[in-house]
Parts: sequence; structure tokens; C-alpha cells
Amino acid sequence: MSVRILYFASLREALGQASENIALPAQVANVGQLQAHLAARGETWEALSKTKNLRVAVNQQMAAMDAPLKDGDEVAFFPPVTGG
Amino acid sequence: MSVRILYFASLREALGQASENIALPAQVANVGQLQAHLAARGETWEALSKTKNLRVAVNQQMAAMDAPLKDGDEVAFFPPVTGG
Amino acid sequence: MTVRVQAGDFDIGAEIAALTRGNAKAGAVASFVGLVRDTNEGAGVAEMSLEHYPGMTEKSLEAIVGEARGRWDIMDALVIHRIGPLRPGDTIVLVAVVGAHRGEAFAACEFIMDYLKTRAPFWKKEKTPEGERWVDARESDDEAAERWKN
Amino acid sequence: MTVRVQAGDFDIGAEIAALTRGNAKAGAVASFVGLVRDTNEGAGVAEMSLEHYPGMTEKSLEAIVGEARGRWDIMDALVIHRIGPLRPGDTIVLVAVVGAHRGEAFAACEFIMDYLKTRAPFWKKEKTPEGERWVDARESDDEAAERWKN
Repeated sequence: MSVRILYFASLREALGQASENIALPAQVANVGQLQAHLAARGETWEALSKTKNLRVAVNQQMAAMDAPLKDGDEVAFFPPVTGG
Repeated sequence: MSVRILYFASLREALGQASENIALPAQVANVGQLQAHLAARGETWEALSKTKNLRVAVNQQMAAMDAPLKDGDEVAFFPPVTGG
Repeated sequence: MTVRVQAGDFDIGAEIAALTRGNAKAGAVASFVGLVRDTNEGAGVAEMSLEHYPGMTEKSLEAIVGEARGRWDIMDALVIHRIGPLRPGDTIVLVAVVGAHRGEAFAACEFIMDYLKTRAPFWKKEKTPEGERWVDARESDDEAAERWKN
Repeated sequence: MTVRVQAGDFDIGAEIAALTRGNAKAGAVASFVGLVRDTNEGAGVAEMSLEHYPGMTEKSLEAIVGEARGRWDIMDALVIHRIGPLRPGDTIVLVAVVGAHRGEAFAACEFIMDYLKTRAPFWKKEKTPEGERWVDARESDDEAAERWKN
């Protein structure tokens, strides 16, 4: 399956990238596995495993690390929010 | 001693009077005694002893019934406030 | 700290802007606006008029705001209360509190309103289809003020 | 219920007037305005910029306001949040809640702010004399949101 991935704020800057579309190997079925898969690409991608209190949204709703993924999902990774 | 007395809202209407200056007999030394003294004038003045939760201010500060009076004080009687 | 009693309306945005102008440490403004409702205790209200005790009104509002400043770390506060005839939809009161952070601004604003409702010498008289009547004080307002005593 | 994300400023008085217009049952408007401060965590702030997650921002704000409406008896609510570059003294956010009485309006307004601070996808970046930096989330904001869980 394929998902669209978005990065925001300090994470977007650390990765030098705001979004990507990626086809997932069969063993990547939830958010935590996706995070590990992306971070395993090495170098700057390790920011995904190093960001303190990393937050995730699936289809624009806050999600937990064990949230399942399906084809076409929009997954966003970002640091804790600081608006208001 | 003499005091100035003010009446507000429903009490002012019931008494048909907004203010008066009055010379007090020697035995009227505090707010409660003043209230009784005024109410004892009879007829409509009984509103002063019949108003529920009557409030008093002496020199524009909320006061208790045992607050002492002195010459020249401004004493106000009124029902509970309802602003805001 | 500003306290005003006036017949005319106020511009909330302009008042809040004036309250924070030149204060670049201000991060939070909590505010409250009270409005005349067209119904009260089951009866229609066509018009209302507000009486107050000139002199004591200003003193009591200043004392209330002063007490809020003693309790919370706030920078400034404003109270505007209207008097005279008002109609449904009209504003009655504005309370605005400025602080560095929101928690203290919210608490102080609510405190000022609760104390104003029980301590500031204003009285409302309503015109209803059955005639004019003075508004009764609400027990819930006494309870709201009570809870700040802890 | 209105939620807006915009670069430009807002007119608080006009927004509150629009929120209560034609609603003669409205007796109380509690509101909050957040402002850019010129100092944060000990450093001077010359400018700030706000990034957000278009689409999710609106959804999350609507969900927060919806939750407030489920918890309190309120009539309407408005959230406006600015994005893009801002300077000290500029407004960042407006939350306004209309109700029949003040207690519920105050509670819902503070709740919306506390949840917005921890759940709405906005991120602040500050320009300080030492360069640009992303603002760190505050533990006190998490605690403020936590207390509504009871």
C-alpha cells in the first residue's frame, strides 16, 4: 500500500522535506512501524526517532503509535504543537 | 449628630424619596439603630425593616448592621445589587 | 487600572487594544461582555434601565479590581459598566484583564465579574408586558462569589 | 460555530457583535485574545512566524469547539487563529463563547484555549538576537489541558 507523509515545523526543517509519497513494504502496518521504517533510511531521517514527544496524525486526526494504516492514508509527523 | 441618608432602587421607590439629612437622637449610634429609628416613623417607612436582605453602605463602603456612625456620615440603604 | 461608568456603548476591540498598547510583555487578555437578554425569569423584557450609586460604584469597582490584582499576577484590568436605559442585545458590562499568561487573566476576569455581581451598587429594572419590575438578586451569584473565599 | 485560520488581524468588537447578533437570549460572552510577547524564555523576540497544518487545523479546532458544546450549555463559539509572520503586540488568537449565563461561557472559553494549546496543529518560530528557534511546548499547557479530564 501507499501513503502520503507530511512533516511540519522543526521536523520538516531537520528532514529538509515537507512531504513524500511512499509505497510501504508488507511488514509496515501501523504508525510506529512506519516511523521506524522511515528513520531506518539513515542520516537525517533519524530525526524521526529522535524528536522528543513526536506527534502523529492519521488523516488529520491525532493518532497513537499503534494506529493501523491503510492504502491512501495521509500520515503527518510533527513536534508538540505550540499555537495559541 | 447629623447624617445624610440615601435610598436606592426599589427602596427609593417604596419610600418615595432618594435622600434626606437627619439629626439623630443620642441613642442612635450604629447602622441597625438608624434603620430601626427610620422605620419607626411608620407607614411607608416600614419598608426599611421589611426589605429582604437589606444592604447598607457607610461612606460608600458596604457596612454591617453594627457599624458605628459618626457626625457627617453618608449612609445608604438598598436592596441586593443586580448589575453586571 | 481603569473603571468607567457610562450611558453609551463601548468598542471592545478599541478598549482591549488600548489596554495592551505599549505593553509588549502582555500575552493574554481575558474578557467578558454582559448583554441584555429579551427574557428573564419567564417574562419578556422590552427594555431595561440601570440605576447606580454614583461615587460608591467607582470605589467598589476599584476595590474589586484591586483585590484581583492582589490575588493574581496580572498587568492591568478594565471595567466599563453602562447605566440608564438599555434594550435587548445591548451591552451592559465589559471586564478585560491583561496578563503575561492566560490562566491568571481568566481567573481574575471571572473573579471580577463574580464580585461585581454581588458588591457593585447597580440595580436593574425591567419593562415586561406585565409592567415594570426590579430584578431580584440571584442566589447563584452569591454562590459564585462565595467560592473565591477559599 | 465558526473557525477561521487567517494571516490578517481581526476586529474583536465586530466579531463578538456578529456572534451575538439576532440572538436576544445571549447574556454572556467570554473571550480570550492571545498576543505576541517581546520576550520568551529569557530572550528578546523581534518577530514570530506561525506554521500550521492546513485541513487538520480547521478539523481540530472544530472538534475542540464541538467538545466544548457537548460539555457546557453554550450557544455559539468562535475561534480565529492567525498564521504567518507576526510581531510583538500582534494578536495571535481569538476565542469567544456566547451563552445565556457567564459561568458556562467562561468555562468553555478556557477549555477551548487549553485544548487549542495542546491539540491544534500550530507551531511558533521566533526570531531572537541569537537567531531563529522553534518554540518549545510548555509542560504547563499539558497540565492545563489535563485538568479538564475529570
